[in-house]
Amino acid sequence: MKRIYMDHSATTPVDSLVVDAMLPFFSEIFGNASSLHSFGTEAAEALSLARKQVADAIGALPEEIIFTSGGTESDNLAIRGVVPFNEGKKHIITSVIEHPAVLNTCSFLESLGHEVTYVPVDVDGIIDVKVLEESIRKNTAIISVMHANNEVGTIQPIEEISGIAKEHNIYFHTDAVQSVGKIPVNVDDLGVDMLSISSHKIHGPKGVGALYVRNGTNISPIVFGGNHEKGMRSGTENVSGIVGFGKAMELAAERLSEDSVHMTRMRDSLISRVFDTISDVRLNGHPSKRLPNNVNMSFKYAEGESMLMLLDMQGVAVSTGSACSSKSLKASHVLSALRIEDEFIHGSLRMSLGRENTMDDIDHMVDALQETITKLRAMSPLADR
Amino acid sequence: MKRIYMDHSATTPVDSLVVDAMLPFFSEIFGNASSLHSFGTEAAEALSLARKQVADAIGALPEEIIFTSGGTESDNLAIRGVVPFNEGKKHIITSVIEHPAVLNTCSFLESLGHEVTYVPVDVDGIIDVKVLEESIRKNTAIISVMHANNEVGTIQPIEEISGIAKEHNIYFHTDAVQSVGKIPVNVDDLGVDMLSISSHKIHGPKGVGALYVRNGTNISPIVFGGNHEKGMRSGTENVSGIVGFGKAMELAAERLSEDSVHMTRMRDSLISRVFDTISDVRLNGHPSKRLPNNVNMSFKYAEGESMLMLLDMQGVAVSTGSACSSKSLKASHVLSALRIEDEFIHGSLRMSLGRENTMDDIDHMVDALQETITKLRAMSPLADR
Amino acid sequence: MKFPYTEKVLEHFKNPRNVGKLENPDGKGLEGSPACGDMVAVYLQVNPDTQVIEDIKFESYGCASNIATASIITELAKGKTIEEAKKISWQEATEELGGLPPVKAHCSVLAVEGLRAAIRDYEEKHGLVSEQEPTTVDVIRSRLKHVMNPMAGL
Ligand SMILES: Cc1ncc(COP(=O)(O)O)c(C=O)c1O
Ligand SMILES: Cc1ncc(COP(=O)(O)O)c(C=O)c1O
Ligand code: FES
Ligand code: FES
Repeated sequence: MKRIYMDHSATTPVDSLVVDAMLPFFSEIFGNASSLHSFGTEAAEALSLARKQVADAIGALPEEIIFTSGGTESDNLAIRGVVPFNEGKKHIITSVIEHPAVLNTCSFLESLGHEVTYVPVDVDGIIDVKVLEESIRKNTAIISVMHANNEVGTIQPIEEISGIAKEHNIYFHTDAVQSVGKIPVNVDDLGVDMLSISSHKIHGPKGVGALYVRNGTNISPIVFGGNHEKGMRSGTENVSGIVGFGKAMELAAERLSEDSVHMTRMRDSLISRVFDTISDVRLNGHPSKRLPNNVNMSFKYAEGESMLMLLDMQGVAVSTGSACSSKSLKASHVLSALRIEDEFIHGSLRMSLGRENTMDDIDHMVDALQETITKLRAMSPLADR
Repeated sequence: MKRIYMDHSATTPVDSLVVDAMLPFFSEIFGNASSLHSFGTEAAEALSLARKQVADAIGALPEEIIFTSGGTESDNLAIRGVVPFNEGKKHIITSVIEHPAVLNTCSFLESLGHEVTYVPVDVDGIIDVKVLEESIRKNTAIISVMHANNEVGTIQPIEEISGIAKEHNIYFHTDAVQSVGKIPVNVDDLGVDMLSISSHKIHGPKGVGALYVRNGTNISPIVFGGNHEKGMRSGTENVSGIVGFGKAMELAAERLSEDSVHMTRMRDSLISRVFDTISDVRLNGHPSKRLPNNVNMSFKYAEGESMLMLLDMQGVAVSTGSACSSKSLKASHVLSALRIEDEFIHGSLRMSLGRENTMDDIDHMVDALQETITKLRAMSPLADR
Repeated sequence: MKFPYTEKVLEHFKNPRNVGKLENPDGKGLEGSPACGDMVAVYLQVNPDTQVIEDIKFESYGCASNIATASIITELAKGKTIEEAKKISWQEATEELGGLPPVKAHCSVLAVEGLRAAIRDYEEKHGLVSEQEPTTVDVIRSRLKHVMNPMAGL
């Protein structure tokens, strides 16, 4: 059976060029980058190159890149890192649709006595900028709003928000884990002070990521030890992982326009063909301010986990925001924040595309989806037949 | 030129069996272990196997293993993790010769108002157990003492210390980053509540490690997000890295007796031949309670960085505790704690062996060392000639 | 070979010029750096008529850049008069080597101080100065102050 992977927002296969770049760094160029001998300096040089690749891809300087163990740690570092430098400032602003890496970091800080404003979004998932601006206080330390949402793909007006933050002299962080490689991400154009990236979302290896920290932004570390990464992130550097991440960032930047055109074509074709062939369906998220690779749709009278599993049996991998599938039995906080009716949340599917998907995959997906929906609706007590 | 790597305490080459185990997990079995579809469940199964491999190697249960990004994070998690569960308990006991991952975590906690007792060691590097016991207070939350030291290889009486901790009902953590794969490490025999491991020190990939947490030990996380690792360590799991780590742990356990006999032979031969052929030399650390792969010696009238570089030019990679080479110009805190005279600290070299070293390498090392010391002493204003 | 050093530093480290002692030196200096514990000794042979340094040797107990900076200092000083040699600065020595890592700047200072100590010794022996300031740890520290904090590193 042909297997089709359409869950690129969860993770991506590592590009073969990335694997090739990594391979020498396991058993040949294996030194510890802190070591003084040539095994060490070879490793340190590889890190420098990767740092430049990452920096170049987002218009930053190499010294503004801190390597981390992934997007989650980057988000933690950005938000918790500014807190100690803002003793009196105990207020944080974020949005209701952030990734758990941001939301749970915020609740941790709440448990320590910080105050957090969670700004709402409209039905398409766009943050309410007016409310955001109004919630700024004298003691606001940081604003963190994601560039693009991982579930519905909605792209936020980051330039506008960063402008507001700058006006009020507040640090601004964006989680760009989902946007890198899909839409342009340039730290100056976006006007951000900090920006999170994760390697495994852009065809790089898992377990590595970066936080961009604009020169002059004061943060303190959240992991303590041998003072790697200029003291901002201790722990022996994951050289092979970072090398792969660097290569993946270089490829993401090089292929951005080609990839995004390709993904947009597949995305739009998938959406219109689903609308054409399946009834009682809706598109979740913004119709146009949307990642080129995100299709999030809801099907009435069909439940998410069942759809996902039937699709998987046909070789197609997708994800769902339904309560039945998540390990916590909690429906997606993002779909709820978009005020999508429960019955639609219950039948939501996210199909997230990648550069290796083809139009054939879209055909296959549409067929599989039709079969799945038909089968499930046939046994639903609710469907009008 | 033949290159000989004798800096295995810094990091190790990844074993080819480990690389083979990892390879399918980049581009074939690449799913996110949290995903429900088969790409995800395949990844989750791989994690389960690795968790079992790690647990088995140290006599633990799989559910007692938390995967982290490495030894540094494991140390941070162990010590900072118990603090929130011990509200009134603001006292920590550790030793003066711990790795910076422990020492700097402790200073961070001191900056938050915790109190830390740093127990001294004797001239061989063995912790003063009497002082340790006397420094226990009503509000002691945790004792953290490393199993074996990374610089001088001294092995601590962990069973004795853990017995004391148990008597006083205090959590006990040990950093076993250097001991795993070199001497037996069994969590029950050692009697520890928590134990840190790092993959890249045992021929596994960098950027992955584990914290063993005995069932019933309450800790809270230090990285927040999607509640991976049962909420104890958020962030998409580094599947390929963890698979490699699991394999490396399995190999370390399987090969323990063979490897340690081989390393002990090389170690003892290296030490005795250096003593036989070079004057004004001393062995640092304990003569017998010492890791099988650690040789730390000091040479009068020869400076560490110069030795290291001349050796590197002869293809041999080692490390030094001299102040001139470290990026901070600070001499080794471990050698200082052992009360070694400055002139010996200044000329210290650590030669740490690995399973792939051979007796030929030892021959080569001794020759290179003789040449190096002769050359440097010839230009020293201090050497008696 | 990929150290944080320039080719020239590595070359001088591998093949240091003017290593050794002079039997009956006209001037001799021994300096130590409290920053790292390294030491350098400099020996001078000076033409009493022209004040030209005709021969110079050094010994080093120190890091690679200590050896390289001492080596380059002897090359720079040889053939110069005492007055000219006094003006050789650590920046000049560093530049001559194509630069040093920031954390190693003090090595160059140490080499220059070694040379200057030898010159002071010569001047004192030959009645060219009236008093000599003893080189205490404090004096060295104050000299190093503009380069780094000797105790904490950079
Ligand atoms: C928007 C967003 N932020 C953060 C993360 C966390 O990144 P990582 O999986 O590398 O920890 C993810 C993905 O899981 C994400 O989609
Ligand atoms: C004793 C000890 N603990 C902790 C660490 C840190 O482990 P890692 O390099 O995986 O962060 C090391 C090695 O650097 C070590 O030797
Ligand atoms: S009926 Fe099974 S999770 Fe809802
Ligand atoms: S002279 Fe001490 S580090 Fe160079």
